[in-house]
Amino acid sequence: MTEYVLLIIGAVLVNNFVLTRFLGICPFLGVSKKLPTALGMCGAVIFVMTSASAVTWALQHLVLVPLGLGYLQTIAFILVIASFVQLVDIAMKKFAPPLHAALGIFLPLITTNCAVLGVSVLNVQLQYGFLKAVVFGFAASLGFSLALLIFTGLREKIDRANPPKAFQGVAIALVTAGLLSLAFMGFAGLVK
Amino acid sequence: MTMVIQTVLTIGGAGLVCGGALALAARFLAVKEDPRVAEVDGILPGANCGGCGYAGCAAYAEAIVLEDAPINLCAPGGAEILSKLAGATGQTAQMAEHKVAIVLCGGDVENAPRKFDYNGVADCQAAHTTGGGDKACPYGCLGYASCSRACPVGAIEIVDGIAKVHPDLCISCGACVRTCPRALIKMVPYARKIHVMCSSRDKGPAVKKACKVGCIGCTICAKLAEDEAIKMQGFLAVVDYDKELDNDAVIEKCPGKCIVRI
Amino acid sequence: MSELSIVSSSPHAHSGSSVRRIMLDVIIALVPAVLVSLYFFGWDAFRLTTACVVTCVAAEAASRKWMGRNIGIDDLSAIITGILLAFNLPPTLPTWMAVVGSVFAIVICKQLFGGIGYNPFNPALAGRVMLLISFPVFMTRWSEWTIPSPIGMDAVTTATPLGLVKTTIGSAGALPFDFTGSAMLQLFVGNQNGCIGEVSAAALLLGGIYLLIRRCITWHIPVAYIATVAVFSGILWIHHPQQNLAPHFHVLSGGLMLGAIFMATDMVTSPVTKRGMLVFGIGCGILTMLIRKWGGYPEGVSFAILLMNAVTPLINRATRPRVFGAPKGGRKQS
Amino acid sequence: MGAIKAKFSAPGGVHPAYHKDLAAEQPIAEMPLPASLVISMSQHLGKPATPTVKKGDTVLRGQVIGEAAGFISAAVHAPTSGTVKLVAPVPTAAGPRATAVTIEPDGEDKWIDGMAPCPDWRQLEKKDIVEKIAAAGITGMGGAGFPTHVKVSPPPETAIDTLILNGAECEPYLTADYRLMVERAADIWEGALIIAKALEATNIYVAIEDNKPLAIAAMAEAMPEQAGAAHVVALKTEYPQGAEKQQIFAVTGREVPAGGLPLNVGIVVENVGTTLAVWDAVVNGRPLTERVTTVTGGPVAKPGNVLARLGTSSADMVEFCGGTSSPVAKIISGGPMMGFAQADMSGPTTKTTSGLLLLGPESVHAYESMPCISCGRCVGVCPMNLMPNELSQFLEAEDYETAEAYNVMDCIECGCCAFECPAHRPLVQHMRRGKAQVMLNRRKQ
Amino acid sequence: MAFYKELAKGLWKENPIFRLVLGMCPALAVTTSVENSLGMGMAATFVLICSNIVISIFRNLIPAKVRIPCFIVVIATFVTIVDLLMNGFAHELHNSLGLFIPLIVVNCIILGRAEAFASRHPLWLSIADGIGMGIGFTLGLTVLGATREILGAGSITVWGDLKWTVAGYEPMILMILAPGGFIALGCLLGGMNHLQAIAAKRKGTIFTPPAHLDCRSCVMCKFGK
Amino acid sequence: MMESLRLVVVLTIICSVAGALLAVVHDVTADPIASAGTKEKGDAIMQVLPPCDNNPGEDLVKVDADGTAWTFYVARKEGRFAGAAFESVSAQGYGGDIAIMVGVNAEGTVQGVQVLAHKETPGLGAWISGDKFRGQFAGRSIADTKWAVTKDGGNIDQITAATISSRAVTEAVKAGLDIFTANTSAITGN
Repeated sequence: MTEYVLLIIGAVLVNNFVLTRFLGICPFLGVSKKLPTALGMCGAVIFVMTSASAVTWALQHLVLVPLGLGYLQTIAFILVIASFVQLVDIAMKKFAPPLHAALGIFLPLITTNCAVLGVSVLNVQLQYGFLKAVVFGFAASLGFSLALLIFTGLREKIDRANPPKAFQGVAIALVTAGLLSLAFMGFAGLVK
Repeated sequence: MTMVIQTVLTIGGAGLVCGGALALAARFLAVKEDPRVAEVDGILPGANCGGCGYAGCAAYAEAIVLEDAPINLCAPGGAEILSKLAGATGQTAQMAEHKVAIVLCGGDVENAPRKFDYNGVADCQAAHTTGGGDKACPYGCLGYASCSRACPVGAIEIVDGIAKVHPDLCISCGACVRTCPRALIKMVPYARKIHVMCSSRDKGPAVKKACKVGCIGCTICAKLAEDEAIKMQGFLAVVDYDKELDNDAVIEKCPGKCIVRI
Repeated sequence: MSELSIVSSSPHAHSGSSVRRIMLDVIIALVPAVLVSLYFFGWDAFRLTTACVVTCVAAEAASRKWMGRNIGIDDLSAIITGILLAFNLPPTLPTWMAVVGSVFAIVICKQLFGGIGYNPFNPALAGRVMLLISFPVFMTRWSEWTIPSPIGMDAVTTATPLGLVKTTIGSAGALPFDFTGSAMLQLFVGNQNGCIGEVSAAALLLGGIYLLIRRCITWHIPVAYIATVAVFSGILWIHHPQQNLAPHFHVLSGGLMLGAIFMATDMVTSPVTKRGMLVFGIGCGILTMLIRKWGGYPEGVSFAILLMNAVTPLINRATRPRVFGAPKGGRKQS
Repeated sequence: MGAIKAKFSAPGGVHPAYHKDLAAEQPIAEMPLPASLVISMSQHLGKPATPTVKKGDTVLRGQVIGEAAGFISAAVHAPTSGTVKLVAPVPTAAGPRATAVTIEPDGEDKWIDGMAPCPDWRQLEKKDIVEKIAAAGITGMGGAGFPTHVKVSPPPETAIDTLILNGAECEPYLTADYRLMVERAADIWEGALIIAKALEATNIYVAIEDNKPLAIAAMAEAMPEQAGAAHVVALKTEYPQGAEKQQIFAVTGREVPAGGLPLNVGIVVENVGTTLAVWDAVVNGRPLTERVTTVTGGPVAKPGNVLARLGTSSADMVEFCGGTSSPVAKIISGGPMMGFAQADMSGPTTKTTSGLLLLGPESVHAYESMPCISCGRCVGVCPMNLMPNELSQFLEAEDYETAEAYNVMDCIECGCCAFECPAHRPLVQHMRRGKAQVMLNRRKQ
Repeated sequence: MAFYKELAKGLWKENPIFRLVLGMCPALAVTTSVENSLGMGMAATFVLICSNIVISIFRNLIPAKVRIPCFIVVIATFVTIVDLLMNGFAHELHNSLGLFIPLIVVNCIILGRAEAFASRHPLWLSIADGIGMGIGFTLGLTVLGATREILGAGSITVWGDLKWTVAGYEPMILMILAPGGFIALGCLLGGMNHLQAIAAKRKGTIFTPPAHLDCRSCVMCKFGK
Repeated sequence: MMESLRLVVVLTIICSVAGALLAVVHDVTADPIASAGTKEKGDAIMQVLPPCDNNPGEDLVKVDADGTAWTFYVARKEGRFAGAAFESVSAQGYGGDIAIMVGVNAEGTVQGVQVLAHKETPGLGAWISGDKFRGQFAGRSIADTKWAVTKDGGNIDQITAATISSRAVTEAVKAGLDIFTANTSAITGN
């Protein structure tokens, strides 16, 4: 139990996917303009990263490893993740329209987000078992969501700020993300 | 060799499964969107300036495809986008006449006195509703740069207390026209260079009191201009931009010095 | 009338408060702590404080000039940033590092966002954390403590009490501290090692009271912050007195007083509603203890406040007051 | 009979310097007819009246010169007899231009044969009272100028049980209502009974800030015996106790729903001046042609409370009060918290001109506004519990949707936020602009 | 001529990092040293050129509907090839780039160029575009990497032992840590914007800094559509 | 329907071709990758061991201690035991696990220490890879050294401001040495 708690704390706070691992920067910068949008994105990311962890773990350990085809990891993962998300998108539209209305537009956006592929590859690199892989996927997406929500709050403030012309837009957003990352350094050492 | 075969089978199989699954799933889901909308949207420049009168480029794209809206409304896109749109929609269209915005007021700090010291939000709308605006002339440009801020391309600059549009930078989106609380900004053909730089509808004496370069309604220019290219609207001379006007006499003879060539 | 009358929107009366006056009050409130730092650290305190203040003001002026804005250093906020940054530095720090920290604080954390009011993070804290991460060796090198320490630190005189805890727990057993009244009194007046401005709880409290009287701060953030730390550490202490410090020790040591009174209450980066302030203070307290107890750094105040700065917009959003006349319980949501 | 203390207290509020001593002890003085009167057709909230006279017409006092132009509108009457000199737009106190009729008095001040006096108003039907009020062109005289006949004829399904007479006069400097209460307490009470009859209200409260003991005493003294449910309520002295919603809460503990009206909680609030005008109209049959205005401020030589004809220019009133004795930096129609600054002293008195305030350079604050430093003081003092800091920033960024979601429309423009703001931000102006823009956007949809 | 034009645009006019603001993840993650930046840049350039070539050649054979999945497969193939080659022949570098080699697959630049350029232009121009964009990307990474390494480690490592150290400099470790990445990129971007604004002013045009990532050339979300 | 079929077919073909290509590349790079991996460890082993004439990477002695398997790479010179290297991991690092390779000579004193993998803070804990810190282990034996950092009263000089990393390495070295000492006979083969 402690192991999993530490895993979650580690992935959410200490090695935050966005702020220390630099995964998923594009949606982090792109979908942080308005809180409701960011919330939808968080839901979609949590769902996709958790289930992608499960799916790719199965792919790796039930197909690729037994066949000795570990080097096909990248291509197989990306194909399967992309198709999986697409299928979920289609199925959700059909069977759960309200859910699709809330999360649907974000699903294709994160199909091939590097955080999703990243968590799958990391699961393999860190040699996690199935449950650990799924928990890690979930925790990583929680970390992403936490960073995204905090950043969205900041972004709404910064969008009303008055930076010099050259720093308007992405530049000041990056500096803010840097300061946020600086604050997150405080969690260093929280989990060994 | 076994390795190669295994690899091909695995990845090929993955492709087959994924492709098959997607194809099957796609069959459940009839594509509702008109693909042409996406295509047209892709052609449009994505500036979302609203100059076409629709809420952003996507809305305009939808209007073009579904409502047969004219394709020549995108001013920022220019001829290049127009030809692409023509190719995509099969419509043939001429570019709408190139129009640019102009601020019809010449009452800069030199010429138009203020009636009080305004202390508040530096915004024309706010100034206009606080004591009626600090300019003595109730029609003149307040110079608080609301239009300049509204301009998506930074083509408006405040010079000596009044707004000036750079005609070459203007993309004729009309954002400034909608913003000006005193309705001073007009879209005029780029080719027309002579303007009456005043919008005051007051009578001569009142104008004179409020501004040194106001139109006092003397009608001299209206008489001089051929083809009624300048008409009187009440006490204000107004250029009819549909007509050719290239007559330096109107500029020289204007007693208010409010007709200029830009 | 020869001159034009002034027209502005209502109201035409004003309470007379001004940003400059608030900043001046904060500076006045910092004076006791400055004096204490000069007493305990002497030349080093003077050197660092001067370096930080001068650099901050100069950096503010220079960056504003570069951006083509009015210089605007007369709001005095850069001076406060300088003093607070200096307060968060160890006395042995080379001057040039203090200068680097000040430039970072003012230019990157403040002026890039547009200057006063727009910075999402407390500049002094961000500058301090930047230095801590960039130059960890220098930022954790404390001066040789000359005045005999009454709190059982004689064995290792070059560490802060909290730093000592970090390195002691896990290797030794019980903590080498004395929690008796007289030792606590020493801690209270500031006879301990640490950053130059954080040592004396007494001087900081004095400043805090002045700020409260002048209405520059409200009690919510400091009280919530300190109480949370006390409760959190109290629970740990009761649970495991051998492995944990007593709550009053936690409250009096490290940068907690400085943080709770002067840094967490920074208006620009803390919530505006009373409820939000309480949430902010409690959050700071929990994070501080989390980092002090389990984190890699001995002291967590700076990080805790920075992290809460980051969530301040969200807190503001979540604690919007109920509009007068709106149905009770439910807020009108956006 | 004494006053009862207010039980509740609305959120927020500030304590500006009151400066009421300048004019408080000056009895109401009637002003002689000026040389010219400019009567605006837009002296009330709602549609401006339609002028019914033209240049050259001769008019009698009390003659209708502007007809109500719709349901929410009010008639305008000639304040004296004379000749119409001009019908043309002039700037109003708030800024925008509106049609005004200029009358040159003939000096005879002859009344028209209009409404009949009706001392025996108790015999009147509800609707007759409303008709008389409408015919007299009475509007709220506290500042907003809402047509009174609309207020006293609530929709039939709304039961009104309480009438509150607003005598708080929380605006600094102003003493007109105070003088009225001290000098005309009995008439005000009678006016209140007339309105209460029209409303079928059973309770009448007179709400007065506790820094006006004389007014409280006078109103308590004159309290009618027969109305068992009449009370004088002493409010805590705090701005804005005179704001309708806040006053209702302070007096009765009822909260007017956001975006709603007092009648939603069964209450109507009337200014004491309005009440007196109702008495004058119903009992004496005289339309609203004059009002009491406080002329005050440092530069005014002899500050006082002036009974002036509608249309009297500020300059004339200041002249009547001895002119100015020191430089004037700001001319304000109304009080310092919610009044409108004027470019010059040409502006005419209207039904809503509760004061004319001149400020010298020493008390005028022309500051450069700074960025918001999020001190939160505006949030603390906002009587509507809004967040002016956030709102002003949304509005600066022209984000009207978010501003609307943050309830900008509930702002009552009382000015507490801007009064407190250490960064000297023009918060009220932002709100005003925001409200206008939101209304505009709503109308577009 | 067209060849050079396509080649040159990636360097500055459409520099992927500073103008299009694409490929942020590797730009932040691997730029802790010049060596890593160069390695990442070259790996990405290789994939970019190869995928541009293949896609340009087969652009008329791939049905429009499945083009995105096909592009991804092609790109993933070349990424795997780079991964394998680097693992075998530049093991150290492979170790330090780690996770970010497989992640080249989802780098917007590559798929973006495939979709926006290679699938619409002949082979020759596509190669030019690939080279230009690749070098532009490498350049961007290297500038960022050099900044961070000099400030954060006081050295410049080009390859293995080919390394210069700034003597007597106390490095700001922050710069090679995560926050330093964000801050350095933000400041560099701001600096570049400033230069461009000056250049634009000289030419009499207007420069607006990128307000968001240039999603227009990223077509990830069109997968399967 | 045709459209869908085409989708499936094209995707399958492309995948197959890609697969074939990859298989070939993999075939070509398999050996270099494998040798690069072993070489890394092999280099570390050789660096911490005294000169020898066998291949320690293949001369393994496995020892089981408290359920943990330790592998000792034995170096021999002219057939005689010259030293042994072992990999030791500490979970007490600041950023996570620290893996080190320790070499012991025939006398049982430390020959050398190499850091294989760590996630310590660059510029701080990362200095455990530096010669200055690693170098001080050489020549120490289990008996003549107090195996703790100076701050804890031991003989190992910690890296300034990185006590935790230093402590972790020290503990890892000691843990391995303990195992080595306890199993000397099995490892040396005497």
